[in-house]
Amino acid sequence: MSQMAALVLMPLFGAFIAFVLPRYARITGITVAFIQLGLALSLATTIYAGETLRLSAAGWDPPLGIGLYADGLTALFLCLTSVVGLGTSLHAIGYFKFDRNDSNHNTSAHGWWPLWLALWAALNALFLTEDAFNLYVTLELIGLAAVALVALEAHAVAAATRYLLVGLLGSMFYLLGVGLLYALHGTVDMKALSAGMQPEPAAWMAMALMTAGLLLKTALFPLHFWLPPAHANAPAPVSAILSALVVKAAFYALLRLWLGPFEPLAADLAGQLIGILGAAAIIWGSVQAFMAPRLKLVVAYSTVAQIGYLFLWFPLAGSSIAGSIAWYGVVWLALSHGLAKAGLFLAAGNILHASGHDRVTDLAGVGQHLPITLFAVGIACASIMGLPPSGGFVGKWLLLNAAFVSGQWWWAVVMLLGGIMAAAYSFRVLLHAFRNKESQLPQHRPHPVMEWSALALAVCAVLLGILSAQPLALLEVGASVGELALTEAPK
Amino acid sequence: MTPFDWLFDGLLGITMLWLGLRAVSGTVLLSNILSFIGLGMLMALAWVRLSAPDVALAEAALGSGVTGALLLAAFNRLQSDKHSQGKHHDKE
Amino acid sequence: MTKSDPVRLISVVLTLLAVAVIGLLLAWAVFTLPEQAVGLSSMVSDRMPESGVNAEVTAILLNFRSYDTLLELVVLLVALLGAWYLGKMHLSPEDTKPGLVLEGLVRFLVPVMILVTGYILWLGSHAAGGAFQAGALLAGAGVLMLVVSREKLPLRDSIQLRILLVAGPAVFTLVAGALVLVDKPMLQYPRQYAGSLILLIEAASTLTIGITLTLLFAGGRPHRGD
Amino acid sequence: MNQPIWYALIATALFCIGLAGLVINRHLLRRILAINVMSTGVFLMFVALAGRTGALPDPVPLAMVLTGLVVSVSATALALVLIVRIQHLHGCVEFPEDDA
Repeated sequence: MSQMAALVLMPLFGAFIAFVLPRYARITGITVAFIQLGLALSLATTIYAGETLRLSAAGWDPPLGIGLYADGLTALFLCLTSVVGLGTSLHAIGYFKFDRNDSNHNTSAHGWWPLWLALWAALNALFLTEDAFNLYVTLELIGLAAVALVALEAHAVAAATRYLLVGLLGSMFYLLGVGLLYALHGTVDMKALSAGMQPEPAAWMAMALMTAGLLLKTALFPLHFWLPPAHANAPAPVSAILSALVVKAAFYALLRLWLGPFEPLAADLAGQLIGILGAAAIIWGSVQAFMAPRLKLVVAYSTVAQIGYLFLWFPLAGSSIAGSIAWYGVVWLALSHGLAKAGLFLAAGNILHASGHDRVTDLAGVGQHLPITLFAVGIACASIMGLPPSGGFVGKWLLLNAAFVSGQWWWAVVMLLGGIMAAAYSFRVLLHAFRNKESQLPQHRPHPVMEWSALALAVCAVLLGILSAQPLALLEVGASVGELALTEAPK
Repeated sequence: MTPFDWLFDGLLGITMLWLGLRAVSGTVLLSNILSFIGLGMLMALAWVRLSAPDVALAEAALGSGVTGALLLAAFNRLQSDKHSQGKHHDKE
Repeated sequence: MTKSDPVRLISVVLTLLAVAVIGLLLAWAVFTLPEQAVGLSSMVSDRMPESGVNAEVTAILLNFRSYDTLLELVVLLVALLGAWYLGKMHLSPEDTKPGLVLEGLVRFLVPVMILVTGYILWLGSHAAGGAFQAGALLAGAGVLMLVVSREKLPLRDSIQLRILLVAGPAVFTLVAGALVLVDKPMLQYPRQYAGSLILLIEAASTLTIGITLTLLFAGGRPHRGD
Repeated sequence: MNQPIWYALIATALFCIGLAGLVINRHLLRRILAINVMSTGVFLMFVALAGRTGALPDPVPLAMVLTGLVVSVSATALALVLIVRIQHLHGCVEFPEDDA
């Protein structure tokens, strides 16, 4: 129980220390990161034993107070956050250090730790909350911290501002929906809301507003326009956090709402519509990724495409068996995409750092000088393409299964097409990078920890496929969709 | 609710809408900002009407006062920056 | 950007149409809300004696839903950090010097405002008021001082200033952490200390809010002091 | 129609005005104002609907509005600092890409 409180309070306190005593910011950040991993794992172990946890923040039970709740889904997202968080924090040691003379990078080196730790606290708070209004506060906190992190890169200020305005718009939609829900039910506790929800105009409106706001924050096509500039221009560790965790947080909120309060309202038509947008995101994002001139932009558009897969759950959720398979599938995709994409962005950052640019056509020589980084790119791409035995493969395989079980085979076509296109943009990058070049050594050699952290995260994405049995069992704890019908996940 | 109450609420609401419109339209930036500050003031009044005086106080202080001060400060900064840069043409 | 091309006109018209549809749907939702409203009024008033304060909104903000307030203070801090790391604050040199009258007025006003801040803060436990209103007022005093005597304002980047900037959320977090350590749910105040703890948190938050808003008004990070 | 519903309708209208203003305007300061008009509408909706419960309004939505106000002031402050920086870098207070 106390892990739940500590998961939020500890990074918060770390953020304060990192701001007040910048000299100790790095050691504070790394310490907090390791402790967070321990806390998340211990919470996961408790839940793995089969019980879901509830905690009343401030000791007042909902609906008067704010309820915190943790089940298998929460635990997996907390673990994802702590693994990605630790890897990125380690990477940041090297990344935010180079060039002590450059005053801009010095500022960003100081800004990274307090903002990132505050963001980490907000992410954990979002995963743990069971209160629709508290969710709004955590969303805003995540949004502002993410924007401030993007703005650490001087030339990304415009992208950061666009990101901020879009995030605020999404929050306003969400908050108006919360207001309607409170007017209807006199509570914002999601558990109580789930029990009392009835189909009526105000409830539909609340669902539409909150879903629209969160879709904007998740960057579902065609609301994705703000994502590529922000993710591609931010400092590499920030890009990794944004793509791996921040976007997933909004998706997590959607999952919680659609499986909780909005479950009785969910209409087939709305699900199909969201599914079509998801399919469009896969195609559009992949095409853009293939054409993007810069490596980080390729990776950012790949995020747009991969987010599309997550929304294929909505049209499949209608039927019970297919719905539960699809649910496990998208959670798996979200987790493995988080790990793989974090590794990929960190690796892209290393390449940018070493060669001073990340033009895809000029990547020749990377394989000679940065073999570990290139290996990380390859492994991460394998998971994003969905090659066995990676976590991405397990997720896509489950989702394909769900599409066939429900008889909606056309989603399977989109998924396969998306896989082929992912292979296309991945190999475009890899082919350029593997070319040898008679060349000088790179300008800046990345710190070894930068290379190894990228590789470690990419390897974790593959491990998620090989060692999927326990995590899948963990996901079943407290899941409202029922157990996974086919437990024979491919090895 | 007396007819006077209705008249008051009706006028207040319509004035708020008018100020809201003026805050986002037109070509004079300063009048946009001032309209928004006025909207905040009237909003506080509306909340007093809805018997919520404590949030009305907060709206007057934060929503109208602090936000207004921040907006005006940013406006000043934009203007003086524009003058000091000089060469850029004004897109307004 | 006064392009009057048809594409822009069409997109404006379409936007207005879409917004009108959203508005009509919202109005429909508002009209169909049930007559008999439900809420937490009675639950709040039942629990007031245990809350440690007498004003309902303060009880909700600092006791029943204090977790929201903690995160909200962090939101304010993060907004400041965003401005802080974007660059040093620059006060534009062209500002006209204020007249003697204004300066004298401010010398009189600022101490009064600080006194009233304390009063509003204290009032918060009984009636309309509390940390946020008080903090806004304190910021008002700070802004006045900033406008009039820009050189003399004791805002320099120092460890003391940084401590003040995190004081509100840090005290809040420390209280929460201490309660977790003694095996209470986070932020469940012991009954007899509830009032004092709330006052402590509010006082720290008022200071933090006031200084933070003043700095945001000034545009971010002050110059380093010696 | 009664007093809370009237104000709730005003809130709806303000939300829509802000939304339209956000999409249509190009100048970033005006866009920030538009978002603030939207949030004003949302807060008015909370307060108005809280007034339906009886003589005294429900304090819980009022407390939420106070929280929301601080969040919105914070976000506005950050946005303003960012647009001042944008003008400094790009010479105008619009998104550079919008010109395309």
